[in-house]
Amino acid sequence: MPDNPYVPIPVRVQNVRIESDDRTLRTFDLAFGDDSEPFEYLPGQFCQLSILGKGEAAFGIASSPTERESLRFTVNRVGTVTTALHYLKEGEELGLRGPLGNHYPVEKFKGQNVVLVGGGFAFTTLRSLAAYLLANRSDYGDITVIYGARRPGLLLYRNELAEWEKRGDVKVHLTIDEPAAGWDKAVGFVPALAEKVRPSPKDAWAVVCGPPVMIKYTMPVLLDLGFAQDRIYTSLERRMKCGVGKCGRCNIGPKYVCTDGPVFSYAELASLPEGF
Amino acid sequence: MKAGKSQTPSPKSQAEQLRETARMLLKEEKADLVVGYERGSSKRRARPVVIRDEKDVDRLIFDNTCGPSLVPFLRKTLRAAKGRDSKSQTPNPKAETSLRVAVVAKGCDGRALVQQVAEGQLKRDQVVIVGVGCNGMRDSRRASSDEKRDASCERCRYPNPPVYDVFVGEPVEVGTGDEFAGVAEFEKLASADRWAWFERELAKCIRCYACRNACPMCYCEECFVDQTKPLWLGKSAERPDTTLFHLVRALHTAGRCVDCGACERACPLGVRLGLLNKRLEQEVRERFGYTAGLSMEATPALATYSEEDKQEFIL
Amino acid sequence: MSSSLRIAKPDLDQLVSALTSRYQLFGPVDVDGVTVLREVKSADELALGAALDGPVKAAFFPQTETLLTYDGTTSEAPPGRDKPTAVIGVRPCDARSLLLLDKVFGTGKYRDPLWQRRHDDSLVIGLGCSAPLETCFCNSMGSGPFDAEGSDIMLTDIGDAFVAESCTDKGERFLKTAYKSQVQRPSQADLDKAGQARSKALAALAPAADYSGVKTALAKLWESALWDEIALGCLSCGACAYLCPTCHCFDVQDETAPGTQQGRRVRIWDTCQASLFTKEASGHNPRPGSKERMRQRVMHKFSYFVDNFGETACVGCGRCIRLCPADFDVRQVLERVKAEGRRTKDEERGTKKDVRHAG
Amino acid sequence: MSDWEPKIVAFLCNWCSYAGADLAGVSRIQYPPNVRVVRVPCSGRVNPLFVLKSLENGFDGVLVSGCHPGDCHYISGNYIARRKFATLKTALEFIGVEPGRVQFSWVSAGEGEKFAQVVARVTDDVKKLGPAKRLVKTIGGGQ
Repeated sequence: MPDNPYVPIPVRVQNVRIESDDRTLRTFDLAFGDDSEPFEYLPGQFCQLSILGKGEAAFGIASSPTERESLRFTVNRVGTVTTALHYLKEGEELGLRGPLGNHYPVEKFKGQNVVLVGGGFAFTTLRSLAAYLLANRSDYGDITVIYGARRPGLLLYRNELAEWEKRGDVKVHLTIDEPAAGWDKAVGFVPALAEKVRPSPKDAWAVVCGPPVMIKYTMPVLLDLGFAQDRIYTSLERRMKCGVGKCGRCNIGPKYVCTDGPVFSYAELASLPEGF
Repeated sequence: MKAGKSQTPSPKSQAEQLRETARMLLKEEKADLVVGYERGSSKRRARPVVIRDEKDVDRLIFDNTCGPSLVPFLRKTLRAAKGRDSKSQTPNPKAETSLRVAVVAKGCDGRALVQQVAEGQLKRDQVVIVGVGCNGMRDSRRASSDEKRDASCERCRYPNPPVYDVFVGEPVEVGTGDEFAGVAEFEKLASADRWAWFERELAKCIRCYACRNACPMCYCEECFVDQTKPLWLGKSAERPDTTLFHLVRALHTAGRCVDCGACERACPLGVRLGLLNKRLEQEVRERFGYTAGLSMEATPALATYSEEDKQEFIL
Repeated sequence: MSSSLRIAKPDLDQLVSALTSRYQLFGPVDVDGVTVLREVKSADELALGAALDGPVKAAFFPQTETLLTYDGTTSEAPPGRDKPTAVIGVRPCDARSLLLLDKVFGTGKYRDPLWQRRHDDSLVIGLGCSAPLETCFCNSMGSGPFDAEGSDIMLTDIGDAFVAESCTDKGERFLKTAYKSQVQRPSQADLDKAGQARSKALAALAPAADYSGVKTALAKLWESALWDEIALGCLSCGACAYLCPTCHCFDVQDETAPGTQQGRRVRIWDTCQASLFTKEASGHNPRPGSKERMRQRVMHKFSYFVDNFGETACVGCGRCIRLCPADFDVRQVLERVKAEGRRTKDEERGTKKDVRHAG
Repeated sequence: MSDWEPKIVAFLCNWCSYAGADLAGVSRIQYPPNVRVVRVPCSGRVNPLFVLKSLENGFDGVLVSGCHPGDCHYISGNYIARRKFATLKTALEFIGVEPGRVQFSWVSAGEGEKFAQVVARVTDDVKKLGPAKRLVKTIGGGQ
């Protein structure tokens, strides 16, 4: 970060593609410009993407630090800033502030098994984590991905998921909410799939990202399976402005999602009043 | 009671009568709650209070410190009684409540209640209007004298509520003179000087929206300044954003404002907001023959029209 | 070593011009009976002694402040300062508030460059509070009407003059350079008068309340009906937050000149009492009602801030009571929190006893 | 300032005034080019905020034009608008915005000539007033 944490660095859209069949999600690969140095980061961190004149919004980094060439973000079109982002074309410039926040404890995961549970378009930082773990495959034990969306067309990074399925060293379990033509995998909600997959808690860590309702129902499943509270991690979202712990709106109890989070363990959240 | 005024046993004070009335309303179950005033953080201030129990009735007061309009608090109380919409966790404005609330109403507040009913915001049978005659509120700015009254009280011509269920104390004699004299005086200034006056006043505004939130007639579910798509107004506390906010608020309350002065009283920085509202009240009365808060049946002036309306200003 | 001197009131302008030559000076100014903090150039603009209605934070954290300016896709941080900032004539409660804000903006992983630009090398000249108001409770917040914490120099009004005392090295250096030759030392009578002013002020304050149990009590009151109840007496406006000397939450907005790509990104004071504060673009709002927002305000000041910075984010200035349109009284809230805390504690003790009996 | 030309925004109702402007155009009636037209369904659609926002964004004048009384496509939109405009005009002039900055007219679909006259009149009035200053928001560097 530069001396002034409010001033974004310029980045350029290297590649943009429509991510979901309803066109509400777009994935951007951003390249650092001539005036901006690539920065170090770890899976779970986020950035503020900035369209001057429209504002800023926070997005988890979907790329892995092992992918040096660019930064990836997937943007759901909901408000003013995300709409402006959706209008960006290849080669256009935007601003970026980051990396912000903490990250998944990948050091702790070393030599251990990791279970990734994701739902919908909150899969972004899980993709970062999965790519990171796979790039450093020998450092980690079993890797299990449990991921679901409403429809096949709403699953993020479908090509990559297919590649992972082909690799022998990662177990991928996908599900959609309701049966769909051409879908031969699981049908049902993510917590139910997790219950069926029954990942072992032994020497394992779980990372859960998804809509609040999915998290709410997945947590008990993992706890029942025997995952300890401090071995389950999740990433939170709150309305943010500054991203650097000053503007005061993303707090959950005394913790700021932007600087103390966005990654929290279940144990930490359980001790916070607004945690769930 | 001033000494020597009367040797006979002093009649019950307005506050005592008010407490008796409140006690009776609660006891006879004519009201579930009483919204009134209690003594506040100093002897010069009163704060809204919700009395639920006969034993708390003695907290009620009424004097020249009871400035805030109780209507927003009445609305909040009714809203809270409606409970929350389980899904959005926000109060559901469409839900029904059988709660009957007695509300202490000086003249202006009584008019505000009438206007609320006229605008379909309040059901008449949901409120028990406890009317009180009002001699005006002490100047809410830092004036030490109790003699000086708020600007809206000085020009008030409705010290008694036009509609009430119970009246406590004696009606107050209606003031005479031109209530728009202050407006006329201001209009003698040249256009540029009027602009300078408003610029200076609105430079004090910090956009806290106390005026809006204290106003009995500002009840929009979402105020235009809170809308973000589009974002109508910059959020800075600089002009002209502040000016536009106050202008639009004045326009939106034109023909509905009862000149209770709650906005000016609420303003922590003493912005004199009432003058523009008063001018629009005058315009609406003279042009459309409508005065807010007098009839529960009449359609508010800006929600209707007459084919005969003057149109001398239209090319 | 602290030094004191006597400044006759007609000579105050000398102090002010010494200040303005080195600093951008802010002080209390009367605007139609309301006292706000404004930039001042001469002593006769000052309304010394009046309780400041506007907060002193405005000098260091203005309500609207440019974070950056932009043209198209290039942006630029605002230019640095010309002079450091000084404030004069602020009450000790206000002076102390700056220390609390400095914890937020001046410490942590990220420092706030805009705050630092104004706050670094600043000079705070407090004015002992000889007339506490009914709404004042600085003594309940661990301070007092002549508390020097946060002031570099403290003035005491002794009628025809001020006694000026340096409270920090910075204050000492300033007084030395500003009054090189014509220093007038206060006489014993002056010092006695200053002492009297102090005791008079202390006597005027209500006895200090003990709020030490508030934080512990709050921890158990998350789901309490208390919040519903007290929220009923609140209009959910921003007066308290904007006028609070320690409230520091802000919004960030881009403002573009119509028809151009030039504009500025500004930060603007914000209030946790507004529903928009936490409302997300999707429409979801984690704090949907005034109950949740009121709870956030109280928790932030009296619990979270303590967790993060070791102090309560309240200096007892009483603005939020005095200037509240609904006369909402935070002291009453704290008393109720204490009472609720005692009640739940008793209940717990009761339950434990029951358990023991049952066992 | 002699080469200064005012920028004026005109909110024209779809059914009468816009058609009137159109007629002025096809009839090749000359009128000042200072007006930028915003077509609205009805003069009743014109929220006073549109007018204020136009001034804030730097227009020197605003014209709102609808159907003649009795001719409103929506029966009464222009009658309601007439009340709103009367209050708006009063409010603006009371706070010291120069009379003439904001004007109103009724122009029917057949009144191409009148539309041109109205625009000429408004342009002339605004020219005499000079560039708008009051209510205009300038985005400066701030503090």
